[in-house]
Amino acid sequence: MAIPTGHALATALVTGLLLGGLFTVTALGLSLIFGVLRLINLVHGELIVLGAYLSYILLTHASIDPLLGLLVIVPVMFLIGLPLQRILLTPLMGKGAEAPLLTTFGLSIIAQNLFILGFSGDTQALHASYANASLSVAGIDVPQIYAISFGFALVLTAATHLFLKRTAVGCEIRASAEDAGAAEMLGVNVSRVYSLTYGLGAAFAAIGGVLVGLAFSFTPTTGPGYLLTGFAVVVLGGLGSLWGTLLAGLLLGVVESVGAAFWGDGYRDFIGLAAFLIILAIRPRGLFGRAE
Amino acid sequence: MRKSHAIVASVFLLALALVAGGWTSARSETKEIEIGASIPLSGPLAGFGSFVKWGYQAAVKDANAKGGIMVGGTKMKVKLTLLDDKTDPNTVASNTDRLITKDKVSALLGSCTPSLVNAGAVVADRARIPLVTGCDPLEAFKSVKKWEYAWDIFFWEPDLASAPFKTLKAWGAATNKKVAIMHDNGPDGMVVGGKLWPAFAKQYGYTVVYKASFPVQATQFGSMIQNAKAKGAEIVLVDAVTPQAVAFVKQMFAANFHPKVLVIEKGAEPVQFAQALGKQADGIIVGGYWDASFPFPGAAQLRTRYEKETGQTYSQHIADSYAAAQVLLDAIAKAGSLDAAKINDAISKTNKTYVVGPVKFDANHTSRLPIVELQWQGGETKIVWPRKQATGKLLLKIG
Amino acid sequence: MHEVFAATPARLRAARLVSAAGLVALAIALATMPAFASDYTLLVCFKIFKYAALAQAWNLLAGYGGLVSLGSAAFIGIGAYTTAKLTIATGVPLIPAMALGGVTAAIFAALVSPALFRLRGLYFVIATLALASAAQIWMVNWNGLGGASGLYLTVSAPTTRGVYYMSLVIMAAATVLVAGVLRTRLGISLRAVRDNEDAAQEMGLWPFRTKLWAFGLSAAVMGVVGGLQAARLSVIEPYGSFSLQWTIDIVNIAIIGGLGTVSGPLVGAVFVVWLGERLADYPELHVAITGALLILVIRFAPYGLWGSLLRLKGETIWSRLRRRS
Amino acid sequence: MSAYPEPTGPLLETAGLSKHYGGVRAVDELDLEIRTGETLGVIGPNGAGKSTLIGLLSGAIRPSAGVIRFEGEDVTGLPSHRRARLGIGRTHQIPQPFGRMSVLDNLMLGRLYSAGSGYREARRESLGILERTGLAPFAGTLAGELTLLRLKRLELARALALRPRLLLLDEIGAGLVESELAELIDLIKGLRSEVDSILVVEHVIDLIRECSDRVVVLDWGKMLIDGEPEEVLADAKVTAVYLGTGTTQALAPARAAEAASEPAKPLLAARGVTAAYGSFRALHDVSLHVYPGEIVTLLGANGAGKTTTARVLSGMLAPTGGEIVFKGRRIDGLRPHSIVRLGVAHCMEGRRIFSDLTAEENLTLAGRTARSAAERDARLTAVYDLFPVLKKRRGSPGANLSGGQQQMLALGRALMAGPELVIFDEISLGLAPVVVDSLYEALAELNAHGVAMLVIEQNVERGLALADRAYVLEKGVVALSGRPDEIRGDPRLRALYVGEAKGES
Repeated sequence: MAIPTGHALATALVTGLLLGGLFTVTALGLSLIFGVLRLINLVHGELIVLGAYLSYILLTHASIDPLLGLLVIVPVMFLIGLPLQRILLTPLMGKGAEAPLLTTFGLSIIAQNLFILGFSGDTQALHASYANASLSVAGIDVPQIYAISFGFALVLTAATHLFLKRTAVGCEIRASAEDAGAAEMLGVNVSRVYSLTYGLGAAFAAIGGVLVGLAFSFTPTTGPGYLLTGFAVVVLGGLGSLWGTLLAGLLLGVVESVGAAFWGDGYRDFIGLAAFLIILAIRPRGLFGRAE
Repeated sequence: MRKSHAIVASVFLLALALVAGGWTSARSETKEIEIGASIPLSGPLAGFGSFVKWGYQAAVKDANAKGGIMVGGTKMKVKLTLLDDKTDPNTVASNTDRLITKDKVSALLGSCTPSLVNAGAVVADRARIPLVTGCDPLEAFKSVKKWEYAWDIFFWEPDLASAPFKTLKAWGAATNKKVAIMHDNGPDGMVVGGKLWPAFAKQYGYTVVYKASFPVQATQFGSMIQNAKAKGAEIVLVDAVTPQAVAFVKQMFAANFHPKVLVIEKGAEPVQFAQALGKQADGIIVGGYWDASFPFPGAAQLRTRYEKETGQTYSQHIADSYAAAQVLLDAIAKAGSLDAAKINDAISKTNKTYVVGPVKFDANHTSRLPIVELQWQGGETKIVWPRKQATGKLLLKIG
Repeated sequence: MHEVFAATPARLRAARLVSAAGLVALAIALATMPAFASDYTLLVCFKIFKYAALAQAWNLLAGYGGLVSLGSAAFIGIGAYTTAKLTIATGVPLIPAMALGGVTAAIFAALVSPALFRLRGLYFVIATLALASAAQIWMVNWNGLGGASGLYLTVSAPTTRGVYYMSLVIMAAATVLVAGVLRTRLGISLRAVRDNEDAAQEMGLWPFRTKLWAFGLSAAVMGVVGGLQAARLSVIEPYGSFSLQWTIDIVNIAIIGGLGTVSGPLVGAVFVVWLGERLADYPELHVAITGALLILVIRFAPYGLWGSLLRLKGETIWSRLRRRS
Repeated sequence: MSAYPEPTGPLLETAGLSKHYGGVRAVDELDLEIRTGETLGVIGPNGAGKSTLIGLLSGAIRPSAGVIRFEGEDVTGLPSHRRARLGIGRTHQIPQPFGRMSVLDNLMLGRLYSAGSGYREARRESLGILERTGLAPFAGTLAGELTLLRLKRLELARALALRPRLLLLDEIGAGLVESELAELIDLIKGLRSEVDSILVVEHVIDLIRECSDRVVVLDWGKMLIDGEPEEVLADAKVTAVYLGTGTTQALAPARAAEAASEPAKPLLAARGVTAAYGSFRALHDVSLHVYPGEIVTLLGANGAGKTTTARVLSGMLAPTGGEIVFKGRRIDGLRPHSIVRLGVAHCMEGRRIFSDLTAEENLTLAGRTARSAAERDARLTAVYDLFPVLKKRRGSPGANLSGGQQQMLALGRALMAGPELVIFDEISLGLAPVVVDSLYEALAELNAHGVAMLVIEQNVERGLALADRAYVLEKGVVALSGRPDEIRGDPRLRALYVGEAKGES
């Protein structure tokens, strides 16, 4: 373990915070689905990767800028998510937590295999001017793309919050999340709400995927890694608590980066997971989760 | 419960019988030379797998095109069985078991990367079935055990590790001689980055100002890059697989760190690396053991053939896999028999120049491939060392 | 469905007879198999036994205890490394080393359980997954046990027959263990906690203790299997020993076979391994096919292939009994 | 009574025992003592805190304040398994079986732990208990497959398996037929020899009268009366608490009169409806009609099938037989959200307010069925006019509303659907009489605007006072039906509620 310099520490803090934004974005969809459908969506990682591949296709074949491409990708992923939930998961609702869980698990296995068939096992990355550029703030250099991701995290969280709080559909979603039976009783078509939510989750995953593709790189098997980080964020944030997800994401980013500054990047993920397990052991419902 | 025991007892018995019957009957009695390999067709290393697969198949095709191989007076076609090991060493082992016991292969070809190759080689060595492989750096291969039936054709880590310094020396490159070393802690990474680079740096009069290691799944290198930058290193030596290599470079530039020399072993070699980074790949150096421009028989043709058949850009892994398969097939031909011991003996006597260069095994069952230093220039690699082979000049600028 | 048979002594006696006969036949067949079966068959059986034992252990946890854990890889890895290190460093013979591997895994389970058992349902599932990958990352980075390069076992690897018999014994032991546990206080407590933890506590059992036993026992079995695997491979490193692939295979087998029955995991192992061997010739697709199969089973045979079958039988016999009473 | 041994000092006592849920005080400063050798009956209306009390004593619920002493020893901090081992056994009002275990194994647990018997021994003893509780034939059955009544038996058997010193019985008598009830009473009396003390929470007054040495009446989590069974049951306050006599009957006669001329075509008609939970048949061949603008009340003891009827009519539970027609259209088999769109709203038992949503959001959500925004706003203002307090608290989350306000909100939600028929399920549950009065005035007002209603009430008088017609359910079958005055006079009605106690009140 090495004691880092003040500057290094400051850098670690800032980068960590911004990186946390990326974590949040990759976790948001998971959180939404977890909160409303009470479902651990094990295929989330593959949805992220799929988003990245779609953007890659747009970029290489139509040279559409990845962020611009989101305008196409988000709706597309939404439309992919809808039937996925309706056809495969709806029949399993109310059959305990395991059945849908394992179904999504099976889906992720299939998806990974198909990615390899479709895109080969090669490493891909999305490049754009801002992907590798740096941003200097007070002598601290941080990746621009991290800053962009951070922005996305704030905007998406706020937007989702408003959507849930201000719109009629959002109201239906919150109602279904709390008491599906009662909601149905008041004329809410809960199964529609569910597939809608799942579609949203998929769309968010895609956004995360594009950012990941820009910031790092991706292969057909990149998904599970982000799934796990996503879990950590969602659970720390507390079941279905939107702001909790944001805060937890940022927290995780900072903890990992600062930890890495001390013990080296090798232990980055370990530190993250360890922190996750410890916090969970102390607060079984996550940092911001209220008891059910 | 007890009743269900009874039921299951019978079912289990039935199933096993079926299993046994089903498989023992599956033995092939045809007049073919059975060889096989377990390679990563899914999982993180599927990228390598696709090249290795092509290399092995190409060599077998060639042999069969010539009507097969003379064994015991009759020409026999070669049958190659490939199994997917999901990039999981446990699966490599059980696949190898399967190839040996079910497909009754006379010889085996290796997987890719030390952890996978070694897992299979151990099984083959134990079963006394010859296995020829590439894609496993010699030290990593030797360190496992004293091999009897496993053979490795690849580069020798010290060659790779010393190449950057030799290159700089050869071009008289002017740097502040401050070196930062960052390597993954995979078997080969530990050897090249962990042991050899520091040693050679010393030997060639460089000072290592920073050294760090990271796991193979890591995606963020921020703090390492910051340190290297802070220590004012002009020469950065990295050993990482492609996904990390790409992420590493992005983060390096994003952190505004532009050293004079950037060497990324392993990861910077395949063309996808350059595709993923575009112009920013320019100037990045990587050690290579093969390039289509090598003065060896069939080198250029192999490249064009690969790119014609697959429509993708080649990687050096097509060469060592192709050569490994050729070495094996030649040995079988020389042995003129399918007897494992005879084939193994023939392999040991291999002494011929293949598409990767001269192959001759030493006491450790390893044959060393010459290393060249490649530099990405305008989307393709140029040989910058040894100078007599050079196809381009060394650039001291990254991105 | 055994409860059904408990109702009529006559049936019970009959059942005992049949089962005894069946088990004896099975035992003889398995014991003598190496005499007539090919090496390949033996190795496939090794695979089947190995996974059957693992699935059996997982079944005790998830099927009877309702503790769905995705952390199996950690315990297998720990078993593997303990066995390896012991044989290399202290020259302990293989078998005791494997046993100690199991013990170490159980101890590890005991150490983490206070934290884990505070979590219920989904939280528990995720925490176990995180635990496993944390363990792997640690082993990769920490050079105390060879880091990512791993270890090479000096002890001579067991022969094909060797692993066949060892795995057979382990599977038999695991099965007997689970079947036995179900007849003890622990077995009942476990199922009670699964069905209704709070009510169980009001019946005077302390859920934590019950879960701990199940967790420890299953960890021990997994540890022993890990040890055997290490011996078989001779080279172990974190990516293989702590591979998520273990967890995936175990879950597949247990679910496809059927949770909450002693027979399910065995049948599941036979079926999945058999399928794997059949599909091995189509390397490009076999992973996807397994996934699709999993989805189909969950959808159409919620109690697993074997579980659903048993259930069917159970229902009919049960309804007959009901009519009589 | 005198046949029993004279009760001595307290086996268990509570001091200042309280449990608060948010604002609601389920149990409030309760000082209770259970003497050794006695059987203590606890009665009180729903929501009086009876089940909470049992939860507190068994350790399932942590108290907000107060102490619990068992044999003079403070057990307040002990987890439930420790208390069970000390000899406190309980049953649950809603059975909590180990569903995927055999009935026998359900009992084994208790023997193995608190009694510490060996396995075989435990098995024998458990079978013995099954014999006595009449569950022997089902020893091998999966508990999950038992009918509700047998599950209640299992609850008792399982508690006995602990060989408890103190037995806490939570409404095990509900929904039993006379013969079964007599059986149960004998069983409980028989237990006195082996159990030190018994606490019986019951609605079935016969059981209380027969079994208990002392009766305590709870209301609002406080002790109302404490004394000899006969005198307590004779007490006017008790009858009031149960039958709600003395409440306004102003509009009853008027309505009865106008109800004489019934329009020919029913708004809602259920014919021969049967429904089941698993293998338990909850409704059997139930037929009822509601005519336009009519108020029909549905009465019956706990577990008689009132709520099930409501669930079936509103589509939450698919009937297993019969047909349901609303405005000439079959609605059985439709999903709730489509039924509500047709004009049948259901104000569910237990309010089911969305605690995250504000009061107004709760309402507007329900108003989604409106064809236009204008229509929705009109309904909203209507609801606000009906319950001005809701308008005041429109912005605050459902969780922060008082019980009464929540119930108003639940009513309002039902109305937001713009229904022609509303099903009200136990809207007076756990509410202060004054609040209930105001709610009922609201109902009357609504009806004046032509909304037909099916009102489920456990408070008979309230129900009858409001209604044009009434149906009385007994064990899933319509036992009585007719005009309120007819019903009110019918002796069978009181028999259903307070058994033979009718004489006194």
